[in-house]
Amino acid sequence: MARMAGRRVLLAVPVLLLVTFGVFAVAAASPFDPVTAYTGTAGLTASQENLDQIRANLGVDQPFTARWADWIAGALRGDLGDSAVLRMPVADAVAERLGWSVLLAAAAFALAVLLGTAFGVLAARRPGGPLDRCATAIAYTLEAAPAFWLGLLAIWLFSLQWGVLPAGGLTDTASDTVTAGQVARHLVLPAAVLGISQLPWFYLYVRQGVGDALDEDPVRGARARGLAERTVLLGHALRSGMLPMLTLIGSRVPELITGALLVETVFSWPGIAAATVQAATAVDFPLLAALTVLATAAVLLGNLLSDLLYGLADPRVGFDG
Amino acid sequence: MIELDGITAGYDRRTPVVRGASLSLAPGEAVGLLGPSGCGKSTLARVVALLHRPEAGRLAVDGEPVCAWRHRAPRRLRTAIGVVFQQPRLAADPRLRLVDLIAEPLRATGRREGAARRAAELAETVGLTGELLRRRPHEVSDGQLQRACLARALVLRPRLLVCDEMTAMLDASTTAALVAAVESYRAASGAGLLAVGHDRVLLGRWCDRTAEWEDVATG
Amino acid sequence: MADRRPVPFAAPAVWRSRGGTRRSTRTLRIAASAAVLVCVALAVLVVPPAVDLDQQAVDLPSKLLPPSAAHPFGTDDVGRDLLLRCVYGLRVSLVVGLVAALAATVIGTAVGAAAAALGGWTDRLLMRLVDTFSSVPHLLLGIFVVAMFRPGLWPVVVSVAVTHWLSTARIVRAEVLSLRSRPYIDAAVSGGAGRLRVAVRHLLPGVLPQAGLAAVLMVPHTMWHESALSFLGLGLPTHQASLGNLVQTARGSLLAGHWWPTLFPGLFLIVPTLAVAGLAGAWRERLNPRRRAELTL
Amino acid sequence: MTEPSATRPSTPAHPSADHPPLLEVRGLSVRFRMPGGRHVAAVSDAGFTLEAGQCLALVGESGCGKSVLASALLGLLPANAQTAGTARTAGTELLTADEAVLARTVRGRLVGLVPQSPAAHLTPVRTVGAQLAETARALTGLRGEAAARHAAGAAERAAYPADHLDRYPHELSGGLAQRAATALALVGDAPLLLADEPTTGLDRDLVEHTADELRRQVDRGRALLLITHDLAAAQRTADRVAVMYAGRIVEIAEADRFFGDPGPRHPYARGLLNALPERSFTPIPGLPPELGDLPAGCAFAPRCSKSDGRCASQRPVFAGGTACHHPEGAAP
Repeated sequence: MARMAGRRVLLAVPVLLLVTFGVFAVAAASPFDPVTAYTGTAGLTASQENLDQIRANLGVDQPFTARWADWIAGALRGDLGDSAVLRMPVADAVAERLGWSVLLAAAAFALAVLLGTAFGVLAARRPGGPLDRCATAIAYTLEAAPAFWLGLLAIWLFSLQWGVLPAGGLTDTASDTVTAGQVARHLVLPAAVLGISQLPWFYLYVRQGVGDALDEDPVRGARARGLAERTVLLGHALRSGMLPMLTLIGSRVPELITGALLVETVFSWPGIAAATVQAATAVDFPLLAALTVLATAAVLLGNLLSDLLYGLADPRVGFDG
Repeated sequence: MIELDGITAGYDRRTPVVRGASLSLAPGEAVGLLGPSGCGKSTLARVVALLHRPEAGRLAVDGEPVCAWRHRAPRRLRTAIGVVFQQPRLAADPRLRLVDLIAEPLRATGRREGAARRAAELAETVGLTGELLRRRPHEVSDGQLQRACLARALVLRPRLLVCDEMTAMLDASTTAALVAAVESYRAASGAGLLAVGHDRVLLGRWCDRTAEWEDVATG
Repeated sequence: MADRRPVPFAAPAVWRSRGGTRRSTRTLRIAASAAVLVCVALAVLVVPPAVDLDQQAVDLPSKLLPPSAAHPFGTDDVGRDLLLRCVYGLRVSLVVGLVAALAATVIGTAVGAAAAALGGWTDRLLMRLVDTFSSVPHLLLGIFVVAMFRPGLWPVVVSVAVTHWLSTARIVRAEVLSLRSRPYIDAAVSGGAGRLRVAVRHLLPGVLPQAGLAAVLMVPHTMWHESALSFLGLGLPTHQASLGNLVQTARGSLLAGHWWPTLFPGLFLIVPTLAVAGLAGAWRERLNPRRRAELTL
Repeated sequence: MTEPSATRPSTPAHPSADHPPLLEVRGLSVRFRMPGGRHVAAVSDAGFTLEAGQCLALVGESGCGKSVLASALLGLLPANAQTAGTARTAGTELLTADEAVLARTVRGRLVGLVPQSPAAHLTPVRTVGAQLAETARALTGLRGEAAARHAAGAAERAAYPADHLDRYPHELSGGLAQRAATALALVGDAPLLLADEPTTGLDRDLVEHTADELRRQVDRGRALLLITHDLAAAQRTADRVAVMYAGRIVEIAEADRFFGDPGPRHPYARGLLNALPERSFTPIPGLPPELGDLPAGCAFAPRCSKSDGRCASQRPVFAGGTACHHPEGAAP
């Protein structure tokens, strides 16, 4: 198990290097000019040699591979460059906001997995039954609905119409201290929306997995041995039906981050994902590059987690990584 | 005339499934290869049928050493060896009707005209007639599908037939019918037969001689 | 001793069935999905030329009217009829979705088939590339590409296509690998079939349904992503209003309590997606070799 | 040809009224409702009885409805199946019992199933020992250590090695999986065992080993319904043989008379034996009929050398141990 984790971390290094290289390559190939971004409006009036001077000390005149190498060296030292839009070192920005995003993502993920499994099993028990039909219809609808659209409607319903939950942000406008109670109240809506936008995949995978397992030989053998239907469902159909869902945990992390980008923007949640959107709209390259690498690392972590879980759950699959 | 000398083959270079296998078939001779399941006799059968390149060893067909397998093997040599597999469901293209399944080798080697007629004629000899020929694999039983696969293997008049556990999944009557069809083809064409299986009584009754896996391969 | 008593010929059998029989809604789902898609096609093809709507025409007095007979979907914050804007928005989203999905499917099928056919280190290299690409969240990669190349129709299409060929590549590669190992390919080779004939006659018919299904399911997915980009202000420019843009501009009036400028563009995206999912689901059911009704003796 | 199995202990007396047979099946029919309203008659009018300490082998070509009959007895038929007739064991009517009765009183307790591909009938993600203990808890109500001991006892009775209890199903060899399946069938100490094609896909010596093991359970007083298309396995295990063709039982005979002389009375049964490589190795001409559209009269008529007008039009009644208008020899 540890061996596999170790090998995966080694494997992650080339992937992260490749991603950063790709980021710099795309930046170089694009019409984006770091100098104009850096100087902003002042650059319009500045003389040519001032611009060349800025270009030199920004190190932008070298080929992008050299700038990439510098950026990597800097990253290893913890210096990820400065963010123009947040007007602070990127490393500090990440440290400050990452916690809130992880909190939101974890809450949403737990909601999606728990509800997805529970409803998936109940629906698989009676295929074609009333619960199965309407839950699946809702799942397909939620799968098609964009997360930001769900968020906006949730704000309209829960905040504006019923005034039950706050519309966004981390704390009430009045208070300046961040208390756990307020954060919890503000977390409910975004976590619910992000969770519900991820719920359909888990529900459909568990329903399909358990449904198929109920038709196959292992369950027929369990029933033939005289086990009660509940034991057959939970001890056998669910145990082998859950396997496809475990692989899903890894592959859903990118979609979770995608959802977070949208939900944090709608609910103005002070997470890293909202910062990414601001970086993109303001074309703040250092912040954007760092966040892309961070997201990739999160996805690789997710893949490792799901493979470890799968290795634990299914003895047929070793830990050969 | 087939000669296998020191054949080593497998799906992973480090752990070959067959080591040092040697066997020879005289022209028109029927040899049974008897071995427990999982000993690699199916892999050896695929090597003889020019479908699997061995890591080491020599294979000669009618004295001519074979140095290329699968697509790289010359078409004349490939079509001279017919092969029937154990699982008819996996050995039949699910989209083709049985008559097209049997005629496919004729169409693949450019002999299009009269392919359907020749296929129906050959299907008669294995007991498949009329409406059955227009059905697709999932509409027929294992026994009927295996008869079509046998007819497909015989449609190009091969000089050697390789049967890899052809009747392992079938019941006594269908087994006897398929063996009778093979024997009538061999009587008419003088073709050789390599029958791989784990049923000593069947191979004893069907083949001229039976080779034990221990004597054929060293590991 | 065998039974002596001749068994009386069974009285007309009294048939009892144990499982409850449920009416399959399959045909209902297919009909509904097909109907929706026909309406979408009609709306997108017929309405724009028929009703020459000037996108920029502003009609301030009828600003933010709730849904009514005159304006079934109500009007937006500058008085334009939302139903027409939704149809225009759907047309733009559909174009972007189709082009991106087509590009993604072509790239994915090519990479997947090449990886499976050539095998060896090419396969490993291509799959390493696919794994790397897929470890970056799609929208993030999309945002990055659009941020660099300034928002516009083609950057959006390129960014959505570039991030979506991965799943198709994996599906095609897995399908080709599984088919290639089937004995019926060996039988074709032994029957004298050349490489091309095996590929076209046996492999392609096996792969096309799966690749086609992936392509069909890709369209709603790419439309979803385009709308996300547009909502974040990184998608299409406002004069080429896609559904995402409509929701983004509607955000202001939502906080003032007007729900319809937000609700209907979203529904216009969801309903066609459900229709595509319905048809694709029925098609996948037909493709699934283990059909429920098949008799197992 | 392997000599007929050693002389068996004399089979118990003819089933008299006061001592009802362990399993009595009368007029059992199963049909499947196909899409488009068509019906497929998988089993028609099957009737036989089975005593404790006796083995009845149900033989026939694959696809003749043997496994459907086994599923019907256990109530494991798919949703589109319809049953008729009666199947009674220990006072319980199997065909009309609802799911709850079957799960609580019949399966595992009255009827133990030894499934076809044993490894596939075990849940792949749980060890054999865990599934044995779970079955013991469900059937005997024991808990913890007592349940584990009971499970170990069942494993030992089926000759399953105790040190392999923590193995997973995919790690079992063919023979081990077979013994694990037998152990699971024995946990509830069911008087009637149902073995559905236990020897398919096994090597010849493994087939004989499995057949002998099942025979040992019968000699210990259990009844065994052995469903197989492998006549050699049937010969090693069965006291009586029932032959099934196109969903109908066409002959029931004592094993010695069936495999020895004078041999089976029904032409299909004789043809089935002659097709063995140990005998004349001659196939029965033609193909079995479609269960969806069975011919009128005797289903074997188109392939039977002795068929005449009567065979083609009138369905033979099962009498004197066979259902044929022109049976061989006299009734026993």
